[in-house]
Amino acid sequence: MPEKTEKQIVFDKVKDTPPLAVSLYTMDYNKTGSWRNVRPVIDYEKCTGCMTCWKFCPEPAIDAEKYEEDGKEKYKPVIDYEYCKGCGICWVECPVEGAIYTEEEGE
Amino acid sequence: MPEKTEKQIVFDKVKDTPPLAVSLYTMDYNKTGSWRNVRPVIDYEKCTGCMTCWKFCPEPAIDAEKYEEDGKEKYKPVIDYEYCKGCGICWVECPVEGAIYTEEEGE
Amino acid sequence: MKLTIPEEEIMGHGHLACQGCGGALAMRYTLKTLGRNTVLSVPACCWSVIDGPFPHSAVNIPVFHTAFEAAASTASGIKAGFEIQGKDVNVVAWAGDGGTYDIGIQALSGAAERNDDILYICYDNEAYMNTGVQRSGSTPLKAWTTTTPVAHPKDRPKKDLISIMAAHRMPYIATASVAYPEDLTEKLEKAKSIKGTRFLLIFSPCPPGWRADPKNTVKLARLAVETKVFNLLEIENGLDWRITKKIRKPKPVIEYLKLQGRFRHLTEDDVSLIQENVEKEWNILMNKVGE
Amino acid sequence: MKLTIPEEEIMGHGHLACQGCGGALAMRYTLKTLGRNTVLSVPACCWSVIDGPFPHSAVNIPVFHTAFEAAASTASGIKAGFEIQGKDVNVVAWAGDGGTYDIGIQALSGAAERNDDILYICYDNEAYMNTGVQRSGSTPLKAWTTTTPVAHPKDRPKKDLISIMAAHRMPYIATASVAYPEDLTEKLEKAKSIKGTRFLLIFSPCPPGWRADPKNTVKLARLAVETKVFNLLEIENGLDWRITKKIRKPKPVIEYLKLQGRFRHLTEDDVSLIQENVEKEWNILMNKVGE
Amino acid sequence: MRKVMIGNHALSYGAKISRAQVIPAYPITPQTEVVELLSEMCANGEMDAKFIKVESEHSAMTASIGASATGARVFTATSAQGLALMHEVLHWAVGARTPIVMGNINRAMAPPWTIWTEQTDSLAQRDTGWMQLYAQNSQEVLDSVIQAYKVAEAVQIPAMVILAAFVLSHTSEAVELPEQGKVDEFLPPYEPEYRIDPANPHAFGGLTGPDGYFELRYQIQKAIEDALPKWDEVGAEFGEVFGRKYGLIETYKVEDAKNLIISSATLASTARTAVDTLREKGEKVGLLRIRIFRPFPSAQIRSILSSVDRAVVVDRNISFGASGIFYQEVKAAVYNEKNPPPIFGVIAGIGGRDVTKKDIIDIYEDIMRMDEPKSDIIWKGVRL
Amino acid sequence: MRKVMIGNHALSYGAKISRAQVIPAYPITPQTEVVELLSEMCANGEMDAKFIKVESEHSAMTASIGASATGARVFTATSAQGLALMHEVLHWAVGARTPIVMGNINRAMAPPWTIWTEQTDSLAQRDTGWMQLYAQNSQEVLDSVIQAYKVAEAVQIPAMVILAAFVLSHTSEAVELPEQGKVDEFLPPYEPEYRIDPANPHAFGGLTGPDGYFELRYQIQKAIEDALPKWDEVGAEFGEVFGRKYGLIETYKVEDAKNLIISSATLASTARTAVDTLREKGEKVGLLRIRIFRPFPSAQIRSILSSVDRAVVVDRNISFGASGIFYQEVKAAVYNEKNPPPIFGVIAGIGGRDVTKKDIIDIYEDIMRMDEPKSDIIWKGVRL
Amino acid sequence: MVEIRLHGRGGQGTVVAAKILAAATAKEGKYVQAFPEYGVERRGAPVKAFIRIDDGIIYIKSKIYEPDHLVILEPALIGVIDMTYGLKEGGWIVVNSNKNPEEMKFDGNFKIATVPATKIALKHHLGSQSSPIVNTAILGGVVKILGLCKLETLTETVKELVPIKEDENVAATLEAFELTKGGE
Amino acid sequence: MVEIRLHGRGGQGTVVAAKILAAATAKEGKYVQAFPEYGVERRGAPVKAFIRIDDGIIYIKSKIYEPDHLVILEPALIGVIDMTYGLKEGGWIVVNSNKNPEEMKFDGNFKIATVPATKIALKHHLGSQSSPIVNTAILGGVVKILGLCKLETLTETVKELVPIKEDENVAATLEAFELTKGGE
Ligand SMILES: Cc1ncc(C[n+]2csc(CCOP(=O)(O)OP(=O)(O)O)c2C)c(N)n1
Ligand SMILES: Cc1ncc(C[n+]2csc(CCOP(=O)(O)OP(=O)(O)O)c2C)c(N)n1
Ligand code: SF4
Ligand code: SF4
Ligand code: SF4
Ligand code: SF4
Ligand code: SF4
Ligand code: SF4
Ligand SMILES: [Mg+2]
Ligand SMILES: [Mg+2]
Repeated sequence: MPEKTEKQIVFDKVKDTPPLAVSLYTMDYNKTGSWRNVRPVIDYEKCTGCMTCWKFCPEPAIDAEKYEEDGKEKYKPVIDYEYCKGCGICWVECPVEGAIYTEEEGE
Repeated sequence: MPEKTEKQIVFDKVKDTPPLAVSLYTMDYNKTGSWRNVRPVIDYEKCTGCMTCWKFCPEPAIDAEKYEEDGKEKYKPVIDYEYCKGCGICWVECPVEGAIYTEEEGE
Repeated sequence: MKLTIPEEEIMGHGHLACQGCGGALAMRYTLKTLGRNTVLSVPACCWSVIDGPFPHSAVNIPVFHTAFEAAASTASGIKAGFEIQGKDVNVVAWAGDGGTYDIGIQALSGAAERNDDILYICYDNEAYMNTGVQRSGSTPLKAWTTTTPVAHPKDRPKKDLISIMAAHRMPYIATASVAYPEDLTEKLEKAKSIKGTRFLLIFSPCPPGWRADPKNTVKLARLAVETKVFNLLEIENGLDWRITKKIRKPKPVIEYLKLQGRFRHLTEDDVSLIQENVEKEWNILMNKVGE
Repeated sequence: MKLTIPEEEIMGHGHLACQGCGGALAMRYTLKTLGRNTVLSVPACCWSVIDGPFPHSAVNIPVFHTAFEAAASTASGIKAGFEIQGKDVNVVAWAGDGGTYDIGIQALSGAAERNDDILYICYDNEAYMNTGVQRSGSTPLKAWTTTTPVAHPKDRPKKDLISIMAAHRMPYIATASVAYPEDLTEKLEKAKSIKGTRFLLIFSPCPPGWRADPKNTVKLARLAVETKVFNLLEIENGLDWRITKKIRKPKPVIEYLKLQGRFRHLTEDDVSLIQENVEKEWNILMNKVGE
Repeated sequence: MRKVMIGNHALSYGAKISRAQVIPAYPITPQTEVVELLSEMCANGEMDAKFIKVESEHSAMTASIGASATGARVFTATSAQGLALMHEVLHWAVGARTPIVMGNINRAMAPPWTIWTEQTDSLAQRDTGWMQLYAQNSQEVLDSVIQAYKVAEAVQIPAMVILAAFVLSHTSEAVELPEQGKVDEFLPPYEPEYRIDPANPHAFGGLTGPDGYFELRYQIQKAIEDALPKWDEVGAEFGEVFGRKYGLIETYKVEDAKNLIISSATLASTARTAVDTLREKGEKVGLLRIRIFRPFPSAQIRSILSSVDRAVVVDRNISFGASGIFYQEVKAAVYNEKNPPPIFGVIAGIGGRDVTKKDIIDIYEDIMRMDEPKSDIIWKGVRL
Repeated sequence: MRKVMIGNHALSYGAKISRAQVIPAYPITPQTEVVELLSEMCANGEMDAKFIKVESEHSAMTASIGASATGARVFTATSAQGLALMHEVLHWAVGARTPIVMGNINRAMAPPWTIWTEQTDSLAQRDTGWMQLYAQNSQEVLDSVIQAYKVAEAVQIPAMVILAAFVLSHTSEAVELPEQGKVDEFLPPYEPEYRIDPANPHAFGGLTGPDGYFELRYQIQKAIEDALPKWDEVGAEFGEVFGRKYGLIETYKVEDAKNLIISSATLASTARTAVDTLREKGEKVGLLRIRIFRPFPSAQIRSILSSVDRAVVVDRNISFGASGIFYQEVKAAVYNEKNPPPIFGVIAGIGGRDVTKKDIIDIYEDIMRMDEPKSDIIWKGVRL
Repeated sequence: MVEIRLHGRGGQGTVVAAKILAAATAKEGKYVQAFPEYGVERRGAPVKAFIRIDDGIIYIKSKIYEPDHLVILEPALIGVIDMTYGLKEGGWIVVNSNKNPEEMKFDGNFKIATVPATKIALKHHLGSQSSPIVNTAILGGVVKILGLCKLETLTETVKELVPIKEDENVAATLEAFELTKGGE
Repeated sequence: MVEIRLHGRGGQGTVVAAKILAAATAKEGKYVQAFPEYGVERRGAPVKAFIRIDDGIIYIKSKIYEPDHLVILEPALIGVIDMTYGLKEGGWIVVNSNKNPEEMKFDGNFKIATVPATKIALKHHLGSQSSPIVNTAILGGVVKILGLCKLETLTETVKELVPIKEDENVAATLEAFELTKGGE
């Protein structure tokens, strides 16, 4: 399995470079949260856990957190701001008014 | 219009050769009658002048000779043995039994 | 509650797709469904970039980057290589519309004619996006692109690739949309279970290319279906056509068009023409579906 | 008596086609009908040889020999060149089935998508003949070729190119046969009168490639129609299908097959299978024709 | 008129002002701006030309050939993968003697995917018979398109105008746009001896046996040899009309030079600044920029090299299993001279790795410390 | 076992005995017999291989690359137009480090259409990174396929085995078929370090910036340099096992030679008979046949040339605007030597024009009468 | 020769800013180069552009490693990416900010100027609320501070080179010229 | 070295004849080359093939211009094309004919042998009436006259290399060996 890494890997020397361009690491180093202009925030008071936001996030930057409630398995959406690009799909697609609201990223 | 020639043209010198491979002559030099094993012969006694043979000759090696009869324009098929390859289509397609018969080309 | 699509994320984050990329969503769903015993043959397209720079990759399954025109033939080769070594792997050609409708159609047509055992997926964003929005055979009538400027927008309709593929009598063909992941998942499952050449077209909006707001990606994909601009189908053996998402009350196309800058220049007449075409194509389709 | 096809011979004799070449016949008819204000874009195929060696040519109209895969695109370029110089000329791409079904399909598909104003004619002899009889996408099911040896004859049906082209919604598509020159002439006339991309498929038996007697070329072409192995059609705008030669009492396919060495190895079961396919395809066609 | 534009647009304006009539083209980074601007100008009527939006570069080139064979003036542009995809039909354009002018943006070849500059894509076409011109700035790009048509149509051999990806293609510089009227005078309409014409029918390119082919190829070689003086003539005439003179090669401070740096394109441009600095340090160094690579200006290079003690060729390209390509060709050209100087070959800047003035100075100084060229490749900039 | 076969079938048997596993191929004259026999052998079970009947050479090569990347042993074959159509993806096979072995039948490029022999088709691929081997007879063809796999897989660079159209491809000669068991020992199964494998997922060939590309290319160059000794080693080992020894170059009567004829492939074979005749006339002449053209055996050629007074390279190919390609490369390789001999360059046999023993003798005698090489090309056989 | 580096985000018009400035100085007879740090430009992702200005032909064709000055269109990136690398000592940093120059913190010995470019752009409806296009505004500040060309030449060039809203852009440039702080 | 040229028509098996003869002599330890005059082979059209036989490796790879002997499979071509060009003086012409050698006329000083190959081929049902395949028959005559290998070696090779009707072909070869006239 490919390795995760916090920094973009650039091989310093020929001898460290593989003989052909094969990937050895994930893209996790690339914190695309910095691309975000607008930040989605989930209001768990309103959220019904329908997971529509999770379903449609292209990054994926929403985790489906499993938990149990009343003996039933349930899911809760948790936005990963390290990667959320702020596209806005989740707040457009969320069926519950106000369950996701937005904040400007700023200076 | 391209020139007819009795001999295959091969340019003897660079200076005679055009700057690119353009055709300047027809293929008439290529007497494909020599390819023929079997020779079709039209029996004009039987031939009705329907011109089916002319229609289907792939060379073309059957000429449609126009003539007038009873004030009407008619056609007569004439095989050009210089080019007839002896494929046999004409005698297979001729609708009149015996209007085209065959002879072996031989030693 | 049960999740309506597979839970496991095989595609990782940190990838280089734009905000709201439909093509990224399409990949996410595809990998979820096909699983890890899958390899991708990817020609030049946005996904050559999205996946990330050497030595990184976002997808966590083998990706073989190949020449623009060679998604299908490379996949055929990969499959043959696995077969002769006795390995059973899902071999997927993953290409954009340019790599499918235009420069890659020959290799695709060849693979389909031979019925090579590959799944060909085209994520369709209706233009050459990776090179900055030029027209492709998939670009719809009247749309703006950088090579179909507003002074002379696209004068040809979108190529009817599905009918072209159907004429190849492939065992399985389907269309899908990133707005309907459950439908897509089902079709992928089905495609996976069939041997021979299978073809899947995934409608995947591209915010920068369509001059659309990234937040509307799923909305646009849904509107395309709801307006019958893009229909969700399944075709078996090129002959049995079936609609998998029936639209009872289609919305007017303008609802779909007005959210996209690439259609900003349209006149009312243009819109009517497009609406008429949609009706016409729907009737043609109904004929094939036999309804 | 009036001749049933144009009298003037534009194609000259002395050409290098084999005895009884269907492709030569096809060219003869085509030039008769299109006349001298015509140019041909010819990719690699038997006709690259038939026309004769430099500095000779058998056809007496301009022929531009081009790369195997480039009949259509070269024709598009020629047409554009004439147009910008204000010249009105019939520009014809003239290709074999290999150059059309296989290696040339991309350029053809591209031209059709753009609706470039060219007439594309494929003389179909169902294999790569110029290189000595290898299978093409057009080779029929179970046929022998040197790359589909008797131990393993062609395992795929003939590609349904006509439906593929129809899906391109070209203004005009037709099939024709060297056994029906009057029908062919009519279709050529019609094609000539239409603007945009037009496609014509001419069934053209090849005696050496089919292991058939040269004298049976026209007979075989006729039998293909009479057995419904090859149907004479016309399609307008990809949608209106019409049969131009109705066969009331079709003959059994065996009459067609038995005259050809390439089918010599067929078992009775094979023949039944082929017969069944013919019926099946006929029904599919009837569906399209709307009968 | 002076206009700040990227190198790619200089190419487009070059085609426009040369009155290109047919433009079959296909997009590829980093060439897209060339075709976008041209398709815009065709759409809005600024150009009287037919733009064919082909489905691949292969079709771009074959459509170009077809159009050119009718006597139309044809332009296209591409890069790297696109150029390589045309390879078969690049040979075709030469054999068919169609004087197409094509822009190529030098980008390194995949895999791995990359879009940055390197010359291997175009140099790998060196055996197709296309003329090749490596430009060093946007002005030269535009001027060269005009000159390329003039030379290409005179000798009936197609020509490529080549520019470095990004370094030139996407760099904005001020460019003087020549007057249309003057260009029309300089470059009259194209009138070929043989063209596709129903009134005068020929078959083009029919089967040719061993008894005819050789003479046709010989003529291609002669034609491209004729192009050698032609490039200089046309470049001089251009200078007279438009005030900017060009030649097969360009030299800088070679008159009294003992040592020579040889390079091409933007590398040569940067090297010029290195020469200045080295001269300041007291080095007797000069610069030879090879502008036209095909036909190869052997005689010109020989004459410059005859008076120096050593030379170094800096290549942004590689022929695997051999060496840098300019290096190889320069050596071959000079080989049979009496006492030719040792020539060193450096490969630098592969895949768009930047080559700075300091890099060139380092290269020069390293070479001066060596006794003789010990290997066919001296690497510069690779992280060993 | 000894069998009379055409050169094309020697290629097919070479692939068979090397246990090629995937064969994507497309027919073209004069290569068709290669694929016909292979498809026959795949169909009747003589070979355990998958034959993919692709729709073009472009797909033949991309399917080859895909299959090779999974770790399968891959063979294909083509000629001229087909090879040229692969050009983009020939670069690909090298960048992807897929050790495909391909047969190429040297045929002259169109237009005009022609099918006769000339080496420009394959030599125009000299900058793609493929190894190239020019064979002189059918036995060498078969033997070379086996050796090519061994070298290619060791260095992970694809290789072409090249033969002259008709002169070799369609000429029947007696060929010794090696024993399968011995070949299996000589050439063990292919086991690459990286392969497409879902159990160990990698992306192959992803976007690489200027900070990574150079080092990857450097490694390709190093790998192909490693192939130089490897070809000699493998050729020697082959000699031990099968009794026929091969090397990068082959020499004939060079020990005491004052003058040298340099050529390749079947031309070199014919030249050998010319050397015998010239020796009888008292000429101190030797022959150097270049067998491996990529990687170019510069050191080997230098060492032979160091002891002669003059040399002539006979090329059956041309790089328009330059010269014969072997000529160019030989000169470049020898350039920096002390007092290298004058080298003359002759172009002959273009487009399949026959080159006889007498032609070679004439060439030699003409060259001996000249003072020095006055031009880059001396034409032989063109009808001026 | 003056060398300048610009930092912004994909979608903000950073590359166009460089081109406008180059074109404006060229109008006054300078030789110029303007080029992007070419890579994958994605909306929202960090981008760079470069300018060279000189009195004679610029032969150097390599990148700029040690710019004389810095222009920051997107202050949100400060801290996220290293912005001042290579910047020559004593060089100017012209940054889009509502703050006073003294409030901006950069490691190193640089002169700082601030331009409230976002505020100005929003006021003139350039771009959207969430992604304002600040390039023409910031240039007003750049010219004020670095004085590379006359203000009229700049506004003239802005008019020619922006695709839409010429007047609003010119107004933004002029307003920015006024509101720029630093260098007094 | 012996060099032979064969003349026939496309479809008659001329090239195969050359290959069989080469293979047969190779079996007896000779080095051989057999090759067609490559061009466009069409059924019915004239074709040529060539053979070289020697005791050592044959390095020469050019065509044969001055053959030692000639083999004519298709007598109908005599007069239509020039057959004897380049043929060495005193060389044999082995021609398919029912006539006696004396009746055959060729300009030049050659030795002539005739083989009734067509008749023999027809008798053994090799090929069709209108295009009999005469190659295996004529070889019987060639070996009789030129003695390049043993008759058994030839028939063995014929058996191996003809695709169908092995026995009929062998019988034709044997019969031709008997019926060949000339060289007694
Ligand atoms: C032979 C070749 N031509 C052109 C290109 C440039 N190119 C790369 S991606 C691309 C467009 C891809 O369009 P599409 O397939 O629709 O995928 P998208 O980028 O829209 O995802 C182009 C033209 C290339 N890489 N190779
Ligand atoms: C790129 C390329 N590949 C292969 C060939 C060889 N080739 C020439 S003609 C031909 C077959 C043509 O078949 P088809 O188009 O059916 O025409 P036909 O010969 O049957 O008339 C082939 C494979 C070629 N000329 N160019
Ligand atoms: S879509 Fe809205 S309601 Fe549903 S889980 Fe997400 S935030 Fe909660
Ligand atoms: S804004 Fe977009 S990227 Fe961020 S969590 Fe929502 S859907 Fe995902
Ligand atoms: S036999 Fe064939 S070639 Fe001769 S005339 Fe009849 S149809 Fe024509
Ligand atoms: S087909 Fe028969 S009847 Fe008709 S014209 Fe010909 S020979 Fe006469
Ligand atoms: S350009 Fe479009 S398809 Fe490409 S990554 Fe961005 S959003 Fe996705
Ligand atoms: S091989 Fe077939 S198609 Fe080709 S010339 Fe002969 S008969 Fe015609
Ligand atoms: Mg796309
Ligand atoms: Mg065919």
